[in-house]
Amino acid sequence: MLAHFTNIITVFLMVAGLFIITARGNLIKKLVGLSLFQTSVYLLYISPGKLIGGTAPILSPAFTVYSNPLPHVLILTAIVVGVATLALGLALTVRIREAYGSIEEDEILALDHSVEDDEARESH
Amino acid sequence: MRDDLVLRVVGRLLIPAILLFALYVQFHGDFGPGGGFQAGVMAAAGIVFYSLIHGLVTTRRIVPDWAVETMVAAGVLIYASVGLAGILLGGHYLDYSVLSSDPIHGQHRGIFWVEVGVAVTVCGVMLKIYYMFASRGGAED
Amino acid sequence: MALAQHLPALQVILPLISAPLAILFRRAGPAFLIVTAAAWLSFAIAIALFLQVDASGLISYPMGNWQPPWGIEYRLDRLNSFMLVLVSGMAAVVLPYARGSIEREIPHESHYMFYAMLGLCLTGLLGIVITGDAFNLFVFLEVSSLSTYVLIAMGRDRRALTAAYQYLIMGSIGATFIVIGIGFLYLMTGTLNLADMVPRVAVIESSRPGLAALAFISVGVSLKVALFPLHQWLPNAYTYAPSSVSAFLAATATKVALYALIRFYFTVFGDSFVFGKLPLPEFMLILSLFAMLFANAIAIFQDNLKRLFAYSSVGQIGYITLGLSFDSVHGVGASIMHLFNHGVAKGAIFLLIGGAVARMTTRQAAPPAPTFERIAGLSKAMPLTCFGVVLGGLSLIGVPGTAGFVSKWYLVLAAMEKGQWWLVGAILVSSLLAVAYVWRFVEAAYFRAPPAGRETGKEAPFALLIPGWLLILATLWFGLDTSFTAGAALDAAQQLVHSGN
Amino acid sequence: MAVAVWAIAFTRNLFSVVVLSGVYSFLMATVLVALDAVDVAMTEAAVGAGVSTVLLLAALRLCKSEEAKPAHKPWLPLAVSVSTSVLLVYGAWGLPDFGDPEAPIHKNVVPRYLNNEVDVPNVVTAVLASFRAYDTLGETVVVFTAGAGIIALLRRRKKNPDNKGGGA
Repeated sequence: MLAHFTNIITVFLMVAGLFIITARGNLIKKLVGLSLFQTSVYLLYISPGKLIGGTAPILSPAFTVYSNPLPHVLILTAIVVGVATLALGLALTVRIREAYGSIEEDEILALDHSVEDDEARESH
Repeated sequence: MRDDLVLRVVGRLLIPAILLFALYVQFHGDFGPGGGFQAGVMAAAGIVFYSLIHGLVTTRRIVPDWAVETMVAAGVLIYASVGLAGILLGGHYLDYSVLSSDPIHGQHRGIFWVEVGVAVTVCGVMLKIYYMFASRGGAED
Repeated sequence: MALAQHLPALQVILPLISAPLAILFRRAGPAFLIVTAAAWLSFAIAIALFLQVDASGLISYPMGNWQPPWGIEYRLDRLNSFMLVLVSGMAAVVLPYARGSIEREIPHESHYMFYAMLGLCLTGLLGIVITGDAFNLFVFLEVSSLSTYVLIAMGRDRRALTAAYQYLIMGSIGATFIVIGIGFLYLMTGTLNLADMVPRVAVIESSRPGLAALAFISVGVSLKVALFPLHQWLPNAYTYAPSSVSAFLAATATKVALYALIRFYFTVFGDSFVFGKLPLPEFMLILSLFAMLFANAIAIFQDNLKRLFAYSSVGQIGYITLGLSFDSVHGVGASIMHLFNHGVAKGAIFLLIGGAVARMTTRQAAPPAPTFERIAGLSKAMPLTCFGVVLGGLSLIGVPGTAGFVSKWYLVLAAMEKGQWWLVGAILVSSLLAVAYVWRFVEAAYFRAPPAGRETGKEAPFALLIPGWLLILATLWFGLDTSFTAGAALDAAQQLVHSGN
Repeated sequence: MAVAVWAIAFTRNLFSVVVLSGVYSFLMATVLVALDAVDVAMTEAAVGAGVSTVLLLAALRLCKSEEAKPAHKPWLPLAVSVSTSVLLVYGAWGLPDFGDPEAPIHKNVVPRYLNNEVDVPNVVTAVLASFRAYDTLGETVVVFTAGAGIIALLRRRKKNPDNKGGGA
């Protein structure tokens, strides 16, 4: 049962994250969804690295079995990349909010369309 | 909030502790969990905490923007030049073993400097982001 | 001396170092000099590496002297040494152009940031191309993506911000899909080195995780490639980005993603599996046809010139994936050739349009959108610019004498080898669509009267005209002398197709 | 953890969403400790619960904190996420068993890391900073890119320092 437990969580997190990104129109909410989606990957990498009876990969004469350190290294990098993306996305959101006065996707699209109509009228 | 005595005293006590702990995490990374990234975040957190108590303006006077931007760039440069040192001393890029006559010692030296590079950039970026977000959107903080 | 041995590392490290240096100086002038110098050096290194691979075959460079698969390896073969030339060459041409072009697009105090970001973007793209390690590929993919988002958002129009945001979301989903795919591969093989994966993947590729890995990587990379139904981020991003960025991205970013697709399909999974045992070629063929026909058709109805050529890019990507789906030396060779030829031609067109826009911009206002109304009768004011765009357009159509013809010729050849005559027809139809949108430009620029209000403009500034024309001349050159492009692409295809697993 | 995620998806007050995602990160960190990934857990706690939360709150302060009602039915997003999950389940069920010492990831590459060639007891640090140091260089560059990018995006125009934006 435990064998598949982490897999179930991974799948659930991933789907929830993806759903939030695609279904929600709020720009900040989308970014929260994006980081959920990215965290699901952490479990996918790390849980298979666990060995029953193993310990954290810090060498010591007291232990002989260690869990796999390589996924840890990769996920450390992935976490950093994730937060970098989040920070950049938030900065963009702030700029969008200043330029449009809104962070709802639908409202922004509506504003863009009205601008495009204006442009078309101007040039005719 | 800035004039709250309790906060000031707690801050006086805590901020050095946070910075000290950041250094510990930085240099103890060889033996326990931790390393440059975590240390950088912690050091930045300490300074952010300071600015919450003493205000952004004071903090920006102590840790000015140009210094932060320099940190952002310097960390990457430290890291990349450790790699170049490997080439100059006759090894491959990022080969630490040639950094010292004893390969193991060279490895330690390389890891040390690389972690320093990571910490400097991370701390700089975190601070810079904080400044950017905090100074935007009006005078209150 | 031994420096030659370290060229693979320096290829990426020089632009990487140039970015923080540019920020340390905090001024536009030194930043420009440093990043441009790095890009030119990197171009020189790319040519040197290309010749080296040509002469002596595979180059492997172990980072930190940790032999693969324990450390990260840089690995150069015919395919990626060719790609390095394209990417670094484009950067070398675009950077001098950017100096003149961002003057009116970006506030002066942000110029040094712009150069740093361009340097980082170049670093990321080169890093993706040269690496032989799956996870390292992801890391550099993120370096290039993050810098690209910023570069796009630097456009003056506020829609640049939403375009960048949209790209950030789509791009991050794509990157995460790629990580999931690489994760499955890693869990099944225990290694991250691509070359080390090859024999191990051959054993597990038909297993469920193997297939899932293939699917995740395909979707993730396709998002980055802007393969037809996943292309929504591209038109806005190209339209609202600063001119130099549009040109650089159009010429390199999607091309590098396509390179990653080729690398995973042909090297890691092996084409006999991907195209032989799965219904993927049929699927890819259909998507390619949709891209070629629909995106090109949509392009005809665009009013903004930049957007028109952005849709045309989506269509041209269709040719490239079409060539891949044939899984033959000529088909894959045509794809690789078209990567290069289309990159050069499209880069040239965006550079020239950017020059025209710069001339139409007054100092205060945001740059006007290059709509057909605004460019009416432009040929009188800017004959060189317009003639250049027409020549680039001819290459998009595939007229003999231009580079576009050469790659299309091999594509048709590959289709005929397969006996798929109707595909030849489809290629012809989509070329006719290209004729239509290029004609729209010709009609507006040459045969319409200029709008009444426009002050009699001059030719685009020479600093902007020369880089664009340099690429146009390259397009013509590679249309006549095919020894470099066709030679390298066919050799690379030979290495990839049916390479024995 | 599932509850937190569920709540994030359906809460419309963005402030609670941010707090919930902080809670979620802490829970994630606990799971990671249980899986022996102490370094990762430490980072996730610092980044997920710390940095991300602060960033999100800072951004919220500059934007409004209430989310509008979704305007259209979420059928397409649902379809996309469900098909992704199907694919993921399909792949995940063929993976080696949980904790299986014979799995390829324990047999290839990794044994050499555990030999302690560079004499650093924390193997994660050894791999991160030496064997795969180049990845970490890339990671630092990613952080640098994000930092520089934010400077480029949020720098105030020098001409009107008091303008809070809003005018396009």
